[in-house]
Amino acid sequence: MSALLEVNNITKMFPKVRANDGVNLVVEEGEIHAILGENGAGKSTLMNIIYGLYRPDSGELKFNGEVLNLSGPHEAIEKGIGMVHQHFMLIPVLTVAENIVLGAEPGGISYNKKKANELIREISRNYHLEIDPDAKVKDLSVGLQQRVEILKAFYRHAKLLILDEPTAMLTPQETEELFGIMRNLKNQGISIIFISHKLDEVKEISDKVTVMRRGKTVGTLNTKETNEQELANLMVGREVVLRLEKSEYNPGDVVLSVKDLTVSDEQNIEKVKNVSFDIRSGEIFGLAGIDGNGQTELIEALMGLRPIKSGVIKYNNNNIEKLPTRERYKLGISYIPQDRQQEGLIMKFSVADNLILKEYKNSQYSKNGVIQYKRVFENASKKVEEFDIRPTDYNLLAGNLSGGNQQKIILAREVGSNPKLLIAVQPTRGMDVGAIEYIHKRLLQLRDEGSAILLVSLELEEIMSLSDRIGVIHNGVIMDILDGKSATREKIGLLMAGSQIEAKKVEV
Amino acid sequence: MNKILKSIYMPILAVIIAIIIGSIIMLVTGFNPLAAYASLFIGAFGTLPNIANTLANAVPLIITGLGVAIAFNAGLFNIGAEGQYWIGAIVATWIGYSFKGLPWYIHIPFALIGAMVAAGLWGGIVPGFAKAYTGAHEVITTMMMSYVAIYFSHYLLEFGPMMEKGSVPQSPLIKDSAIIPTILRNTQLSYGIFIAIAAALFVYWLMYKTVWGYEMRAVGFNQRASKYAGMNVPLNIVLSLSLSGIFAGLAGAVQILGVQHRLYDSFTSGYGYTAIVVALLAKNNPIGVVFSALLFAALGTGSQYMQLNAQVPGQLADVITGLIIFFVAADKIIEVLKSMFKKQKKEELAS
Amino acid sequence: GCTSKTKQQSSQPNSTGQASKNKNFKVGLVTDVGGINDHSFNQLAYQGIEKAKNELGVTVNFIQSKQQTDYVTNLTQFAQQKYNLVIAVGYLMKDAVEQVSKEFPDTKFLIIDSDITDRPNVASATFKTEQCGYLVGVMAGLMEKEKNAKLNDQNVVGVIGGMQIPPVDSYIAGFQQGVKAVNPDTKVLVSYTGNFNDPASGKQMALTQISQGADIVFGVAGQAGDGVINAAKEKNIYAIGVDADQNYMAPDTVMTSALKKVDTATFDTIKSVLDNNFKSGLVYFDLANDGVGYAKPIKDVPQSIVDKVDEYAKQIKDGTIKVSDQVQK
Amino acid sequence: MKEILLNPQLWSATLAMATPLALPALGGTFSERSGVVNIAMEGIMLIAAFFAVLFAHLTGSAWLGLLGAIVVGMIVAVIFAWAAVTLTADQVILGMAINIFASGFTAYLLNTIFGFSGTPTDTPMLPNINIPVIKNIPFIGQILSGNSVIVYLMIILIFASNYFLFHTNLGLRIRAVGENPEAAETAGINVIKLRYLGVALSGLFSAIGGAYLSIGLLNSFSTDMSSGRGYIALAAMIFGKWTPFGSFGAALLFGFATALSMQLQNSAMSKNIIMMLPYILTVLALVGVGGKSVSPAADGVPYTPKK
Ligand SMILES: Nc1ncnc2c1ncn2[C@@H]1O[C@H](COP(=O)(O)OP(=O)(O)OP(=O)(O)O)[C@@H](O)[C@H]1O
Ligand SMILES: Nc1ncnc2c1ncn2[C@@H]1O[C@H](COP(=O)(O)OP(=O)(O)OP(=O)(O)O)[C@@H](O)[C@H]1O
Ligand SMILES: [Mg+2]
Ligand SMILES: [Mg+2]
Repeated sequence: MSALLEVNNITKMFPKVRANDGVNLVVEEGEIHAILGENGAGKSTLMNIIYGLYRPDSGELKFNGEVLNLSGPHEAIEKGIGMVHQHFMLIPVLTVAENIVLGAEPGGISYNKKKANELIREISRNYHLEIDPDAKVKDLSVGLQQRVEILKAFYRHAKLLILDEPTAMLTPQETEELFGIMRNLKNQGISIIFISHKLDEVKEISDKVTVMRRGKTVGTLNTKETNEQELANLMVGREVVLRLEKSEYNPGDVVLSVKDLTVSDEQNIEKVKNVSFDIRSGEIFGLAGIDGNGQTELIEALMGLRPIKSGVIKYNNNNIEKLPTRERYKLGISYIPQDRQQEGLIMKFSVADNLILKEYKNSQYSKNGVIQYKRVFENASKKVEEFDIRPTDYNLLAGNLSGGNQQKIILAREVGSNPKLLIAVQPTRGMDVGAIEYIHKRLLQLRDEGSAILLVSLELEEIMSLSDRIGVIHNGVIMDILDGKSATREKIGLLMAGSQIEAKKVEV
Repeated sequence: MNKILKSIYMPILAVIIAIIIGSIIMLVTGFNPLAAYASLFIGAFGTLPNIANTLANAVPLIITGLGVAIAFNAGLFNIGAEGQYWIGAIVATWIGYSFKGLPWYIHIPFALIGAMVAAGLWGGIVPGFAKAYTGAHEVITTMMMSYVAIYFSHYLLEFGPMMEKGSVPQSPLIKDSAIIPTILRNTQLSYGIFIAIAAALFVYWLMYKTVWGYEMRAVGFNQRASKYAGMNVPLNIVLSLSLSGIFAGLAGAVQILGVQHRLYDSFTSGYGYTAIVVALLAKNNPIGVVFSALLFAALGTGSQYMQLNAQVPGQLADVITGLIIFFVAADKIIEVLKSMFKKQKKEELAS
Repeated sequence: GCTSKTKQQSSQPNSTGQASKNKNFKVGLVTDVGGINDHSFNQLAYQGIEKAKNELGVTVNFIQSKQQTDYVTNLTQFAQQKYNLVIAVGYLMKDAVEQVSKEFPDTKFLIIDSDITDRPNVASATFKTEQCGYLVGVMAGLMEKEKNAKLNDQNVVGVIGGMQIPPVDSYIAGFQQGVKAVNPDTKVLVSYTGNFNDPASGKQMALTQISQGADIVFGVAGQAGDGVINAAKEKNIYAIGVDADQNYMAPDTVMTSALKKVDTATFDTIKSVLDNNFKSGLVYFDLANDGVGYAKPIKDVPQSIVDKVDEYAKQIKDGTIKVSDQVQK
Repeated sequence: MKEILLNPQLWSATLAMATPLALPALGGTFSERSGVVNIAMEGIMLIAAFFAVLFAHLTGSAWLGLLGAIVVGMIVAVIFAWAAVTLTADQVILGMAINIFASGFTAYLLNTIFGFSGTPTDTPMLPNINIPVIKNIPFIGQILSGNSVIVYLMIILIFASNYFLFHTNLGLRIRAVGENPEAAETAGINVIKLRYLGVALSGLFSAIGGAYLSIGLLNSFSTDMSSGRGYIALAAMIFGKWTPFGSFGAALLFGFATALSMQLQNSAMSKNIIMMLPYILTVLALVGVGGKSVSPAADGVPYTPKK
């Protein structure tokens, strides 16, 4: 095998940060090369340099032995470099086909829709990535959007495929499918750079692992010769606790009781059908399911963000289904929404302002309608320290923090207010192991203090390691509620896929 | 510190570039740019009365600019402040002349508040509710309502209910008790300037220190997250468009009570449109609005004086004004020039 | 002949004491927001002061106001700089002139289209444009009875105003009365464009009236009136110009124009101040003193009609006919 | 009422008044689809209106006048694009600045070049076109035939624009750039170039609209003769949801209301109340039709390519 890509001593400065600091990397032909590193270690920056989106300050790239001097992504694409970005680079109002062929459309002046759709069907057949070319991207689930991103790279015949955290939003099944594709590609001699925060995935799929820390490459290992603990420690620079210690399950009174809840979406299609479950204080109730099976509608209904069709929602034995969202917050409910940038934060507000996004009207922070900024800042400096939000300057705009730190703002706000009920949707999405460790610790702590927690996650691993009970949702119906200790990955997986009978068999 | 310095010297350099281009135009067209700029400056700031007139011209721009800035802060483009200004002016005039025997401390606030309420409803009811509940774009509704307001004023004045008996389409003079007195004789500067400054401070306080401002800004930046945080998004849209109208209406009222003392029949005041630039140039910061309004007012008074004393035609004054605004907005040109200059220097060194 | 003589005079400043004295005589003109290109009174006032510069050798200067609040400031600037006569164009400046003239009693002011009477240093030029409107109305009414290629057999004429304001409505009122006086059955269509600066809407307004049968249209709408004339030309009917003789715009179409001699008024007032016989208060410009009138009609208008019009003019001059300035609804 | 609706002039005035709105609205569609809010269309129309007359007068050909107007209009548009796209300046401020500039500049040139009596009366006009068969159909012929050549050009341009924007590769790219410039760049598209293109097209269409006013409908220029059409076109474009047909529809609605208010002038109602009609009708239609107008996601947001 020979080196397809050589990264020599690349340095990239951003105002205030040295994002890449003398990075070296060699990717061989036909290998899957994983990159690991904490949030902000410089992985995406490096990939963007390879893809021609950023110009390095110094250092050199070699591709196929030839020095690359990229002036933009179009040149990288020409050379055969493809990239699936960490944050989707899709245009929601355009169709799948339009998104995929954009910039390299088939045909002459006119957009040849037939040809484009044909080409896409062909690729999606070849790689077993089913997709409707005429669907609008905005109507697709995240998983399918991810698929579009990958198809975009295939369409351009990449010889080197960069996948920047492609699995962060995939279900286990989808991840498995993706791995199948990756192996297939590898067999065809295509090289893949794979970025993930999930050590098990790295272990499963990659041939080599390069670990980055603070803009530097710390080392490259053969995957076979290492283990998850070693990788985690290398990446964080300290001993990381991968297995969580969980205290005894000690449930109290019912805090949230949902009965026969039915919710429709904007098109008046029932997305949640007659759902019932209870959550008690001191318990974590995990809701497992494939994305798009009614989780969003269920949660939004619980929070008063979406009208319900029928059913009852009781909180501490009081009906709350008619209460506006704010009133529900006032009762001591907290909520970590799925999309931190669109739903959880005002990106152009400061960290301090974001930390009071739900409580600014409370007497604690405002008097006669005037916000008491002294208290707001006191709260901010306390939370910044307690939740280790970096940088510590709470006057910075939330948008200027990294995704991980943005998540910590939300966490500080929602967990820090000691809620009686916390609804957490994908609280660790895209976070590094160190950060996940911290968030999990906080959730367990909250449970031990007697809060009830509804944890919605697409990641089985997370659900299984945290939950005391697990509800599995499929097509708007709770298929079953399992005991957290005895539930197996296999069984949950089958329920998620909608197969109750198969699941029963596993039990026996 | 460096940032502050940069935020000052960039616009100044940009103005200088505009001045140079303006000079070229004047030289080509046969005018003396030195004399022209000198009189532009003297006209704006040269004498006490001129300063007073500049301040007086700034008053309606500050207050209308605040109105536009409030809407921008809430993520809404109120392009119809002009019409809200007219509604305010109409109501203030009506209250000003139809109530007799009120003491000034009742009459003036009465007129101001009446104007604000009417203009607030004008901006809030149709554009606000339409936006909040049907999604009708506020650029269309505010613009259309603005034309309606202007024709409404024509209707009132041109042989309509507000026309003064006699032959000219203008309203009666407001009563003395409704007049905001002039500060400096022979100028148009009234105590309205204090209302303008107080308004700026108030809006700053409102937008940055109160829960209402917090909510409006949150909704302006991200409606979805605001909804998720439990805020009433439609209410905030109505509220901010109303508030925007309230200030535009206040501007109309202050102008009537402090300067015009009656309503004239005219096609536009132009303040509503200039206010958009005033607000944007101030990056929608209420305090910044005061300064960018002053810039525009100075250009206005200065260019009148420039016509008189440098014989530069009024239209050329508009050309210069346009250029100055253009380059103040495009102040990155300084960086472009700097890098060009550096490059050249490097090349010189190399050769 | 007279013109060339005075020109010579002013070009030789040393030849007489008169010219150099006049050179120190300063006249300032403040336009209203319509500006100097308004094809209307601002422009005519400007032409008046230009004429005074050329013929009387006086020094002239002008400012175009950008907004209403500029009026006081601009008038004050001239007064402070010791201009002998300051001319304010338009009734919108009434309050401003009243205020400034009080502060500067030594400066003389002339305001066009207004009625300030109580100031010793202010003259108000008032134009009886209903009279010239009446005459062109008479001409239109009589033409309707004619038969020629441009005239249809419907008895309809139209008038298009800019805004519903007195200087416009007086023309319209006179026109209505003039038409009715000679041809009571004629339908007079009255429309307004709502502005003075949009010739496109002026044209469509005229086309609308033409579609309703009008074959003579009278535009009283500043620049918007350009569109009226254009429409008349396109549809091969007649137009009537306003303020100045607008025949040059469409020689076969503009059959006459109603004249409002603002230029004469300003020129005469400058002269009167120079000659020390400035008269304050209302100064009427009417048919009697040739302050208003109508432009020489084109040859499509038979001499008999012109004679008839002149007869009416005489009756107005001697007071037999009184023309109202109120538009009939 | 029936009489009014059956008057062909109502409908030809509708078309005539819609044209100078539809053209800049179409231009604005291109500019905003590429992500640039172009308020300068008002000023570009005015400048183009002036230069159309100037070139038509100088060359004696209305067609060269139109061409000159287009060239000048596009130059102004490109200057705007340079400041808005390359220098990432605030697009609305720039637009307003250009409008102030245009108003003064054209008035100044009008005076210095032509003097106070206005532009020459022998300035050639663009021709009106009679359509052979249609012109003989009663009523319809009076409306659809005999309009200015620009009216027909506009109709062609609407179809062409719709095709270009929604059925060509370049159109797809322009839309992509206005929705998500970063995504477009990662797909290998040159965002800056396409934004220049979008703005230049808005200059082109606005310029044709301006020329229509001065040498299509008339043969003269007068100060501020665009009288706010660039702004109303902006509203029409939004009403039309940033599509060529929608923009045209909104312009027609507005043109119809204007034409109707002209016809109604002879009623007893106050003229000023009648003149509110186009504006009130627009608001009512908008609220009645409902439906949000969702702007291109990156509309008005300057984009700095990564470095
Ligand atoms: N556009 C930018 N401007 C300024 N600084 C940046 C920019 N992009 C990245 N950085 C800086 O570079 C550092 C590296 O960021 P990068 O996105 O490469 O991290 P990462 O390793 O991909 O993290 P994650 O695992 O969270 O995706 C960040 O901490 C940040 O401070
Ligand atoms: N416009 C900007 N100006 C300054 N810094 C920026 C800007 N955009 C991004 N950054 C910096 O880029 C860094 C990385 O941003 P990004 O959203 O890629 O975070 P990330 O570390 O990749 O997070 P995540 O774990 O969610 O992927 C942040 O630390 C932020 O400070
Ligand atoms: Mg990253
Ligand atoms: Mg007839």
